[in-house]
Amino acid sequence: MHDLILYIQSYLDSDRTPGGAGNVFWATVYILLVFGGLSVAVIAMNWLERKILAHMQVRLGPMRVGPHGLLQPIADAIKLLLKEDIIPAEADKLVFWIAPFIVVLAAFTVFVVVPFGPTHAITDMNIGILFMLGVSSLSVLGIVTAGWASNSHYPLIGALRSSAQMVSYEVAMGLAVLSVILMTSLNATGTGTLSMIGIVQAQLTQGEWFIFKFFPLGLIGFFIFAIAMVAETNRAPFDLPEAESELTAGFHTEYSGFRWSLFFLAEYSAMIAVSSIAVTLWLGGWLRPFPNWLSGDRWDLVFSLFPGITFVLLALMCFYNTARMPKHPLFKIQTIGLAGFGAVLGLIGLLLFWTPVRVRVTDIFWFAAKVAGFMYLYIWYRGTFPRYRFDQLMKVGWKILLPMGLALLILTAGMGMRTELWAQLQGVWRGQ
Amino acid sequence: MSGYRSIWGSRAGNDHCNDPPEIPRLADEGARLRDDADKKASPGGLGTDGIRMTDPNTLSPLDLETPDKTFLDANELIINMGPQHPATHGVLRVILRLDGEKVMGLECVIGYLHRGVEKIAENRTYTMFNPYVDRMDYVAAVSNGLGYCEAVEKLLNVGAPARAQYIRVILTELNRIASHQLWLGTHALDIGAITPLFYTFRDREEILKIFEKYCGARLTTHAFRIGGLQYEAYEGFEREVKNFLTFFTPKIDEYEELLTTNRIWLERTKGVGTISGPDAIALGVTGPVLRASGVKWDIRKAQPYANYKNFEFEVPTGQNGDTYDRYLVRIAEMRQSCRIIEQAVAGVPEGPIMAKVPKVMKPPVGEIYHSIEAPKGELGYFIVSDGSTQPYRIRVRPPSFVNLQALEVMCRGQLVADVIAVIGTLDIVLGEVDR
Amino acid sequence: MNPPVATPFFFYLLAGTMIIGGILVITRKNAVHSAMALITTLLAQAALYLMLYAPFVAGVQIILYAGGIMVLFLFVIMLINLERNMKERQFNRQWLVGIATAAALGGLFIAVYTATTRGKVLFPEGRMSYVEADNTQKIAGLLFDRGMGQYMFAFEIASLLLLVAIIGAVVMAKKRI
Amino acid sequence: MVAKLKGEYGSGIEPLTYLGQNYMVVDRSLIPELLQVLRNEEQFDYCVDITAVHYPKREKQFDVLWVLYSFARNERIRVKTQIGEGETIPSSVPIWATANWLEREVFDMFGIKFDGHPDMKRILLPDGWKGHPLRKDYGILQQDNEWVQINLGIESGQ
Repeated sequence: MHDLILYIQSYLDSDRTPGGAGNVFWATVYILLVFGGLSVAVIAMNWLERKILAHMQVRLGPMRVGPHGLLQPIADAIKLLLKEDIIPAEADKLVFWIAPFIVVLAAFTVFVVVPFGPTHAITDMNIGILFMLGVSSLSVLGIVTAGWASNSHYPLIGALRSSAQMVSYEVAMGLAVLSVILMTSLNATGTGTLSMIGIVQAQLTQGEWFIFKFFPLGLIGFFIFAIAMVAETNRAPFDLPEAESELTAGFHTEYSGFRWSLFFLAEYSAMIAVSSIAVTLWLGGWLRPFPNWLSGDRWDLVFSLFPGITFVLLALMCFYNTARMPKHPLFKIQTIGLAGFGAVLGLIGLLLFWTPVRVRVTDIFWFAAKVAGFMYLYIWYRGTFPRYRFDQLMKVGWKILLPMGLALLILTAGMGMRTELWAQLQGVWRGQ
Repeated sequence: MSGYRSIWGSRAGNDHCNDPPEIPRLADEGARLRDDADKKASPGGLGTDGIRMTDPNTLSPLDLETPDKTFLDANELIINMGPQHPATHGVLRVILRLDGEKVMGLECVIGYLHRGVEKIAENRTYTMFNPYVDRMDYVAAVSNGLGYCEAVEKLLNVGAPARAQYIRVILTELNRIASHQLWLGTHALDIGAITPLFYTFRDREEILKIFEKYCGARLTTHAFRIGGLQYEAYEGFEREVKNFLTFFTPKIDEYEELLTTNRIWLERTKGVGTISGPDAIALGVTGPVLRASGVKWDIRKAQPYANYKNFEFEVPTGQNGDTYDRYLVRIAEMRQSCRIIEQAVAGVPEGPIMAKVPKVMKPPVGEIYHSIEAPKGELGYFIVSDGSTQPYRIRVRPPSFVNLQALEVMCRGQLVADVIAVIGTLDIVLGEVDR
Repeated sequence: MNPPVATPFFFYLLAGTMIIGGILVITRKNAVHSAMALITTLLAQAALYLMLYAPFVAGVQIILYAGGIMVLFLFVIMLINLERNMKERQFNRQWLVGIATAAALGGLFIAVYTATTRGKVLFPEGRMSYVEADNTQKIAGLLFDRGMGQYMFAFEIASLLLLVAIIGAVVMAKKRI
Repeated sequence: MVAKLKGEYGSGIEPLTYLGQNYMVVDRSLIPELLQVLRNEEQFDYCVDITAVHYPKREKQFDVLWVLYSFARNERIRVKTQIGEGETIPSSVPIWATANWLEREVFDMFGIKFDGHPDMKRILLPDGWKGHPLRKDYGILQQDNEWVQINLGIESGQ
């Protein structure tokens, strides 16, 4: 028993990721944790999107299933699983069957390298960012084949749109990412890194998030990526492959039930994936905000209390709403449910104040908080923007983002080598 | 894009648009329209207002260049949109002929909601037919009722009393706002902005509440009777209308905040579905669509009916005749409607609300055409009376039906996404198109 | 501490996947199925690169071939006339020549292997001790380093070739620019 | 204007006014020319409506009507002509593009054919429908049961 505790402790305090340590068992545990967490995040995201969007649009959103519709995503999931799974008679059955799995596989596999903390990643690949971009670009294969296999007009147009769109925006995205990789090489050895953990550590050692690096170059790069990532995930205002007013539902028009829910799952996990790339590359990954301005042990302690405080606040919100529940026998179960939910949140919050937990969870909390910010942005976009037309979308991708990305890359390289360049210039000048 | 057809042609065997339908060509019409436009370089105007014509050479959608043929565009894709489609505003079916995503031609198939309203009219008395007109443009039921009642009144040679006229104007203009709100919400939704829909529906609710309080119905109101009104305005009617105005005027700014300067909205609507003034006139397009093309013509001003001549308001016009201008014109019309309502509420006189009309209406033999400015354009009623209690023939001149005809001209050469935008901007109601 | 991933089991698994995938590519009548098989082959190949401790090349293989080029392949396949392909005879009479050539090439490989390893074993024993962690940097060094960069010129020539291809494609597709 | 036209075409035109609305009853043979004149010379550039009325007891069963409007004169006028069963009438699509659908609807509802119309087919009713509903001899409950049975697979639409 004691050995077991030591064994677990050795991994909790390990300075390597389970993949790096080569421990298959712990890697499996992490994989289960990450994918379980991801599924929960997608479910939560589903509820949050409907609620937040509803409140932006002067309505209430789901209110019936559970208190404030909290159980709505679960009800939806059950409905989708029980729904008839229709395969059109004229569809290419094999491809139709495989397509959603390709999308889900691609969307989930990228999380292998997402760094939730210095050691909280399934593995730390040497080519982390390249792996993420490559694997996430595979999901378009699933979308294209889904559209083609449905053998119907709207899905095919949706598939063509999405393949053109994703290939186009990957270029701009890649250029923005490259500028960050150039920034990582600004150290004593002069070698950069593609590793996700390495990129965050580079920001730590350089004492600056890359969004502020070479102001405004980092910011521009971040914006290019932030636009391209919305296009890459087919979300509003770039949701042309599934533009419901034109193509009914785009590439997944013919899908239903479980298979459709796989697309849904993939879309949301892809959103989380690209947001984590953005957070890792520009927003300092798991690093807490204001590391320079509010530095010191005391501030570290204050910031490490945030996870607990957040959960306690959420719990208080639940209790407040419990108190506001209508006092009617019909609402009894709902009231109890909400109070129970609040109690659970509060307990988690209290647990997060406990030092051994607190120390190990802070990184994950900050990472998740930043990603959650992006998720909110996604919802906000959807509530605000109309949809781009296809030619305009291409114009933005190729004529605006791509040249900006190229210029950004050159400028970043120039800024990184400015002392050398300056010395060379002086040499030329002196030589004359 | 070759090969589209080959995929559809044989593999999508049971698709009902397998056989490419014949799409009528407007080509020779186009040449003629352009000739007309050239001829009418300086057309006459409506007195001082005049008709502001746009340059037909640059804006006519009919003179599209034919794209160079490459090996990719040997075949065209025929795609069927509707009658069940989220963006066709009902049961409109549009058959698109596409080259890639570019629309090479389209044909509207209508009639899915045909109920034979004109035939029904011939078998009902004048009074009995009144509720039926509400079911045509069900979004602007009050306007329909106004047009019908006034037409029959004209035929009977009676006039509604002044008080009734004022209340009619208030309700009709409220209904115009409601109609435009519904248009704005759905149009924005088509273009992908989902939020305005809920804003407009929130505010439309207030109008519907007034209707409900006045006559018990929200949508198909049957608010007016031949000869005036059946119900006296309820207690506090004027106050509630005034309250609505103070509530609603800032809301228009709210809509505009969301859309008017939104870059994506501008890109999606500017230069999309352009129709020049002469083309619009030739195609019989009326209402905001015509005004957005620069023709300042509003029946409320040109041939005032009811008591519109008592009110001061402007007729907003656009310049380019594109989707954005139509949006601006309708937004401006909402403001003008507010203005009219404000004046009308302030001036509602006391008095009777019903003229002396016989219980059994037997208009003398004769025929009459009466038209009003409905929210969607010129709504006309042509009534033939044979002296009996039932109309011999009632013809409804539906604005949506005629405006929808312009869809092909406005869409040719645009992209699929623009077709959606143009269907939205035409503001059609299928109940009225199909009758 | 770090158990080797490059076990013979994985090698044979991936190699088998590649060969089956390759055969499927040329035997499927439906071009989309062929493309899917090709993607499988390319992904297996990327995994083989990983086993060779060349993660960078593996990543590039995924992002370029599987993610980029195959998407464009599929894009084009959807636009071409599938019906005609289904009816056409799939192989012409050159298949005999093809098999002969393949057999000759295979024989040559085996001959060279057995000759160099002097008939002992087909595969070298033990494994090379490349450090996985700086593979990317090594490649960059080979390409761009002032001291040891040898392939800069070849690399740039290749990129120039691609540029020419892009311009050619644009000119061919669009008569008027 | 009316006087001028009257002078030009003589007895073919009978200008009338009812309740302040001007209309003229025109001989069938004058229709194509007259519409052209109204459009080009009298500036009636907006064709509001085209419709028909059925009088089964008359020898010439149908009234065909054009409701015209002139933006320049701010004036409406109705042109009316009588045609018999089976007779055709020249299409005014070359004069007003808007006539396209309006004429199709008249054809659909009354069975009056317009010569030279680019696409003379039914518009509101399905293509294979039998009968023209706005004729007086078409009952209000009447339907093309054959069409209903074939296309909808039900016994009757009632």
